[in-house]
Amino acid sequence: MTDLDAWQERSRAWLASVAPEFGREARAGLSQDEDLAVGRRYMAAKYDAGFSGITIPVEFGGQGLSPLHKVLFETLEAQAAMPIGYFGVSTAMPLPILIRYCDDKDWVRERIVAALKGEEIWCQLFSEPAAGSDLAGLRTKAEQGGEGWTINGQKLWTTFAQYSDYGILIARSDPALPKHKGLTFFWIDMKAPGVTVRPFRLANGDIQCNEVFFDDVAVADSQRLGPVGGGFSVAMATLMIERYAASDADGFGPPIGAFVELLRSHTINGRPALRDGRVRSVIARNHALRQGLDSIRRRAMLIMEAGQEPGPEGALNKLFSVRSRQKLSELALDLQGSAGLAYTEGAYTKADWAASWIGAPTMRQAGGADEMLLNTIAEKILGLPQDHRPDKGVPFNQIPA
Amino acid sequence: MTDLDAWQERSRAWLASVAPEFGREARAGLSQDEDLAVGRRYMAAKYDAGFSGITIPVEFGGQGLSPLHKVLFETLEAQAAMPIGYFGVSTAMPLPILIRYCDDKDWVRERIVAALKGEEIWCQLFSEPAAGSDLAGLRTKAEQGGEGWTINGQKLWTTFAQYSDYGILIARSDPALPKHKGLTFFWIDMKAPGVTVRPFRLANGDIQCNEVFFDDVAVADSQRLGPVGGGFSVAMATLMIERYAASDADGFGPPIGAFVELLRSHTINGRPALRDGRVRSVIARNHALRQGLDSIRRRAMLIMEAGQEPGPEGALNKLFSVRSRQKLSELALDLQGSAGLAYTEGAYTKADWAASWIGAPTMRQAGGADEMLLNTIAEKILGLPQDHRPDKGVPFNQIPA
Amino acid sequence: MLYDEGQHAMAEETRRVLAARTDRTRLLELLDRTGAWDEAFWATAVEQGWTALAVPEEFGGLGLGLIELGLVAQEAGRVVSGAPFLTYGHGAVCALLASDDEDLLATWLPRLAKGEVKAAVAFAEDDGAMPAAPSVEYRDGRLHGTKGGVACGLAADIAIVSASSPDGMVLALVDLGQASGDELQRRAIGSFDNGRLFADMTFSGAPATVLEAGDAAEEAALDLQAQMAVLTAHEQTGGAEAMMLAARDYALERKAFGQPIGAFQSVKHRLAEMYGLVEIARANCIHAAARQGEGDFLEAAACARLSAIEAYDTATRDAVQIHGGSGVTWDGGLHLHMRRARSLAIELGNALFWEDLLATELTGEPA
Amino acid sequence: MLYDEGQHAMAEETRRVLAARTDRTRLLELLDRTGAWDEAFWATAVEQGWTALAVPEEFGGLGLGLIELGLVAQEAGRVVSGAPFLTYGHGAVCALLASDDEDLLATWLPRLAKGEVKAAVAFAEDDGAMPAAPSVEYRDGRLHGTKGGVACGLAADIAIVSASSPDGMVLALVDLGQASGDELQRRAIGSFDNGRLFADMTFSGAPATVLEAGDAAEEAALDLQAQMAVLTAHEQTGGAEAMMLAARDYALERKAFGQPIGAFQSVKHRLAEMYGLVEIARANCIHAAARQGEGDFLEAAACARLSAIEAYDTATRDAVQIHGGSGVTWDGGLHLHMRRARSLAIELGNALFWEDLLATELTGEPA
Repeated sequence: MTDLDAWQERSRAWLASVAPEFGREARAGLSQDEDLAVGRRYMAAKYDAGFSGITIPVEFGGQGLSPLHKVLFETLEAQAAMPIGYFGVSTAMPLPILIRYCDDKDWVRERIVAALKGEEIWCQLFSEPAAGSDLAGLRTKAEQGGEGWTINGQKLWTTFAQYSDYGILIARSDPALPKHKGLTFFWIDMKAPGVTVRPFRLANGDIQCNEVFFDDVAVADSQRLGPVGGGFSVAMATLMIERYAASDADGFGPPIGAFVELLRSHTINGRPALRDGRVRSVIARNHALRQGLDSIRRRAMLIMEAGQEPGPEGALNKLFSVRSRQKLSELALDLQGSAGLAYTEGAYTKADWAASWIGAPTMRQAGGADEMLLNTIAEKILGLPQDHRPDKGVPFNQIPA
Repeated sequence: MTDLDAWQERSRAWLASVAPEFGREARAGLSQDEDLAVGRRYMAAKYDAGFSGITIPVEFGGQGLSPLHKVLFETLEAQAAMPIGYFGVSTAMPLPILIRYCDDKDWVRERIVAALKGEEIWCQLFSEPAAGSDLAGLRTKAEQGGEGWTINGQKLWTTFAQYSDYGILIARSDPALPKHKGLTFFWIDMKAPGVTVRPFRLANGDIQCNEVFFDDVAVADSQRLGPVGGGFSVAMATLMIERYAASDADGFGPPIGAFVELLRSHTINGRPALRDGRVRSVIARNHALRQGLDSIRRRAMLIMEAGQEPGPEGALNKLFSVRSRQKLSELALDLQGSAGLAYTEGAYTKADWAASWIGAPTMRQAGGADEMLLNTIAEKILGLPQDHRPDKGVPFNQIPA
Repeated sequence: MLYDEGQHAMAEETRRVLAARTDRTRLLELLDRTGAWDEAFWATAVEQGWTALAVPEEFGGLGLGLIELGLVAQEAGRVVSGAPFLTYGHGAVCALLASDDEDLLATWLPRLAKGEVKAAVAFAEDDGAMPAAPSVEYRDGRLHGTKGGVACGLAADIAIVSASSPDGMVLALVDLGQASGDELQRRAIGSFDNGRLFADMTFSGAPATVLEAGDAAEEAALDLQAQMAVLTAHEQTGGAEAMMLAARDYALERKAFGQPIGAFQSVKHRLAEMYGLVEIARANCIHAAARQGEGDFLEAAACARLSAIEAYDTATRDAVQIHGGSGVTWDGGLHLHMRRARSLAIELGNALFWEDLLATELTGEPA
Repeated sequence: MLYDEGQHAMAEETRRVLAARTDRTRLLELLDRTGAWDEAFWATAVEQGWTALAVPEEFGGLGLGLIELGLVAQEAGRVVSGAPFLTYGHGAVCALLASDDEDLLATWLPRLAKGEVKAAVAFAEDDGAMPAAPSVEYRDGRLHGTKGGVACGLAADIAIVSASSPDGMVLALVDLGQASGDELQRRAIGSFDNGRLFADMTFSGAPATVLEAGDAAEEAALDLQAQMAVLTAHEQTGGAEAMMLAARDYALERKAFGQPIGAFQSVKHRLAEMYGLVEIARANCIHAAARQGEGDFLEAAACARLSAIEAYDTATRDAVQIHGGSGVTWDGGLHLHMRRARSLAIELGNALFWEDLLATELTGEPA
């Protein structure tokens, strides 16, 4: 562990050194555009310091280190509340996909370095109005003709598309095949003619998600990623990366310690809140749950360090942690009395109970809804049968809408 | 309400007068056979006093009164813990079915009077090893030939079959029809040749349930109830009666007041248990739940009194009350410390926490498992689609076992 | 208790009127502003006479009670409408009726009945929903101290305030319009549910009239808190039912894997559980409204409040979940219910307050 | 912490041996008797050296610790086997090791290691799992008073007892075989899980040897309670996993409406939730076992205990429900787990005890 310990120390030291410039306090009160600009400067500084693209090979501009190095740095980075939100999708999924499926390696390296430095941003064009949990149901069309492809259709839930230079996209290239077949993967220039991006607002007030319209958008065949009709497995690989990237035993809400500190000065019907059995039960049970999730994560890291595949129990984190966050946040608001009524849009979900509460339902959808996760556990881990799926094996254009 | 008030007063007075002879204290320590004998004497006394067969027409030996009279009497009777368990199935479902479907009215009257007096006992032969929630999947065969029918097969979960003189039975008369069709209803002489009854023990130690085997049992066509192939709707009518009969906001476990009294002398980590926030929460929430169920029941009674059909929310009682009973009983054991370890087989579930705890899972199955009740609410009340049923419309003998 | 025909008709009519006059866009806009309220609702409430429902006839009211007000509250909850004035106006009516000062009654009740006056009720402080010894003090006809998070606080014309005095707790009425800027400060709370008009109210010598003092004040305060809680429970139940039905409709319409998502048992059972919570809350609400003035009213009110909090919280959480991505967009508007479920759960004492109150009623033991 | 190869092999072997030697009929028979225990399990435990696992080598043990004992406990829990002597024997070992009396250690540890001596640990009284001032008193070398519901109480040869004395709390060892019938009475408790050998133990002057006194006794008592709780948590986790897998297998096999009931989402999701609870409990158990002797051991033990109680309770409740009617027959035997889940939840301090203990560790505030 000495190498990793040294890495962790180095990470901690660097993050501490840049915290005054990029940390939460430095950004308080900024508009989203101003905050993004700070974020771009942070990404450039991180690149220069050698903490960008930790698992990306050196020849593509990364550090060529292990997933463990990545987890260690990113845990500290999250604790330090650095402005990385805008680049999370951009640097997580599209880059490994490009490396694997794109032939022009020089171009790929250019893109990766630009993305890691925060100069360019990538988005991920997956979900559609009629295809959320059921990704294979998507309708955006890719028609082949002449030199390349023409894209028509609509994507939804595209995070930070409004700031994106490029995107990776999955589209239906053959509607006559059953729905899991007939999908193909591309990269897209988001500034190309025919691409329209419309940001919309989420329940918590954030403007991060977009509708993206494709109106006869021309795409070269060289922009295709993977074989024609092979898009579903590319997308699945991408989503698996996403699921494991989202691992925080607090569900990206405040930790139990913050709950304890919040209540230290409060009373419940005249008695100190921390002496109330209900509060003690909530503290103890949520702590035990999160400790368990944390032990699972630490064990997985040890297993990865030993060069083996971690167990399937890693899939539990998002499901259990976000539900815990949701109810704990509700209670934290309730217990504060009138102070619990206050709300500041855009507050940090790991430090602000109202932001954590109102954002929790979105987290329960992102990267797989609870119901999908439960199905996956039941089917993939416990070996239970698939649900009834009337659309199985039916050509896509014959499924009743 | 004066007529009903008078009825309630009269019921209360009579029950109080016979409590010393038949009540819980009088029966403490009796074996099941001895207890049954006391029960038969109680039934005879109740018949003589005019409280038997409250909703059964006078011409069949009943009182010809309203469902409201019945509910009022039975609520008091349950509170008084009279020995009625052995006769619950016997007098609830089979008697109305006989009245409706059996042609020999004199014989029916004889049977009803004998059942009401506790001289004869009826059982209900529905469930089978391969047909629990899915009643229509049953396999016991009724083959027509000559004057009557021949029954072969096996029933399971038949309550008090070991004491029964007669039973009502549903069997498959035509396996070539889809599974809901092809069922026919009969009454059976439980002492007939070829009927074998094997009692088995439940998790709580009780011996109430039986396997019943039919080995070439001859049944006259006059014993048929309802048309050939019309058995499913007869069974459904029977089960609906059962569902509404099982209505107690405490789920037939101890009331909240008993929980409060139990804890009055206990401490939790040195503090009076009733001052602990967790205990207070449990008391308050379970009370609120049960008060709600009780209000629903009282409203339904008022509606019935006004001659109208009560709302569908009556279906909630068993689901919510038994779950509440189950968890509350677990907690009651836990909170008693070492006293919570004691157990007496056969104790009364409304007065004994261990008996209530260990019997709760059986109650969650009886008269419709939780999952079936939830499905019924979702489909019948909320209008949601049926689950996928691969067996729908398929001839019974072509469904893969 | 069964609703009679008149009550049924009133509920129908209220629902019809509110459905016609409620505009989600307008409600969404309110979230971004402080100090603004659902004026269309309030105008409707005044026009329909809802403000007069529970005021005695001699003071220009209709002389009805919690049952009728509860019906209106339930319909208001259903459309997440409802400036908070109806509930708190009723609180003020109760507080006034608890006093026997005919002048005061004659001054304020007719104006409350006509909706000319909007009221707030300020009991809560940092130390709880109903502190027995408020930090706000009443001395020589004036109030001193701060009440936090007062609903309606930004728009109310009068406030009913609990305060400590040499005679024990008092319930005092403040004519907010008569107090000078030095005597009264209202600080807006930027909230997740701004239409509730939350404000911290600081009294620096604002003139006040005592309605009740000592034990009578404590009793009156508890009774009017319970009455307001029963109205709020109706509002929560209406909201919960709306969420359940929205999720049901979505589950019938939205398809995944080739069938409506309502055919999946996880969705079906979630909805069936919601139905159960809504009906239990409703039964408790109706019962509580019918027990107004009886010895078990407090207990019945606590049952209504607890089951309504649970129903609304669970229904919003689960309905949003069933809606998938479209449950979390701004324009989809489900967060209107999410926010309202939270603000109503905090106003009037949180679940722990009512658990303790009910447990005390049932066990005789204080917390 | 990752199990090493030796530990993995040990778990496998333990599972194999227990699967071969556990007989459900025998376990069911135990329910109808008091004073009898799972003798085949105990003989196996002695033969396999499980009793010696955590005893220091100098006293004839293997010098291993909670990790290895936990592995055995988990496998014992899986088959609802396990006379309670393993857990409480370890408690006695810990108590002895906390003293520095070499004679005592030399007298008892080798016999505990060989399984010649069965131990009970008697802390609980009416007033809680670990009363700070026990009602049982230690005076002039003898004990007076009653401990209620002592697991192993009917068969133990020695007991570790907490008692009050002029020097504060003491941990005392009683050689039960040496006490006369006047000095010691064991009253069998007819229980729902008779194989745990519950007894009320009344001491009327039974001779006892003090192992620790005062603060050291309180610390030692808490540490050994935590160690036993970690073993019990392993046992509970094993039981929970067995229930989950039984329900999974049943769901794959049992058909309703033309398909395996495991194809219905209500069943699938229930099982997936159970899986989660089991894995979280397991992770906490492994972590706690690895933290033995560290400053955060008590906290880790509480986490393990709480999540294991929840996992076993939920898994039995839900597995029985998934089994439908066959879950509630005597012969089906699922009630063995139901009963064991309850007895293990009550022994060693219920969930509320551990919640409070953990909350105190995390907040610094007592209950």
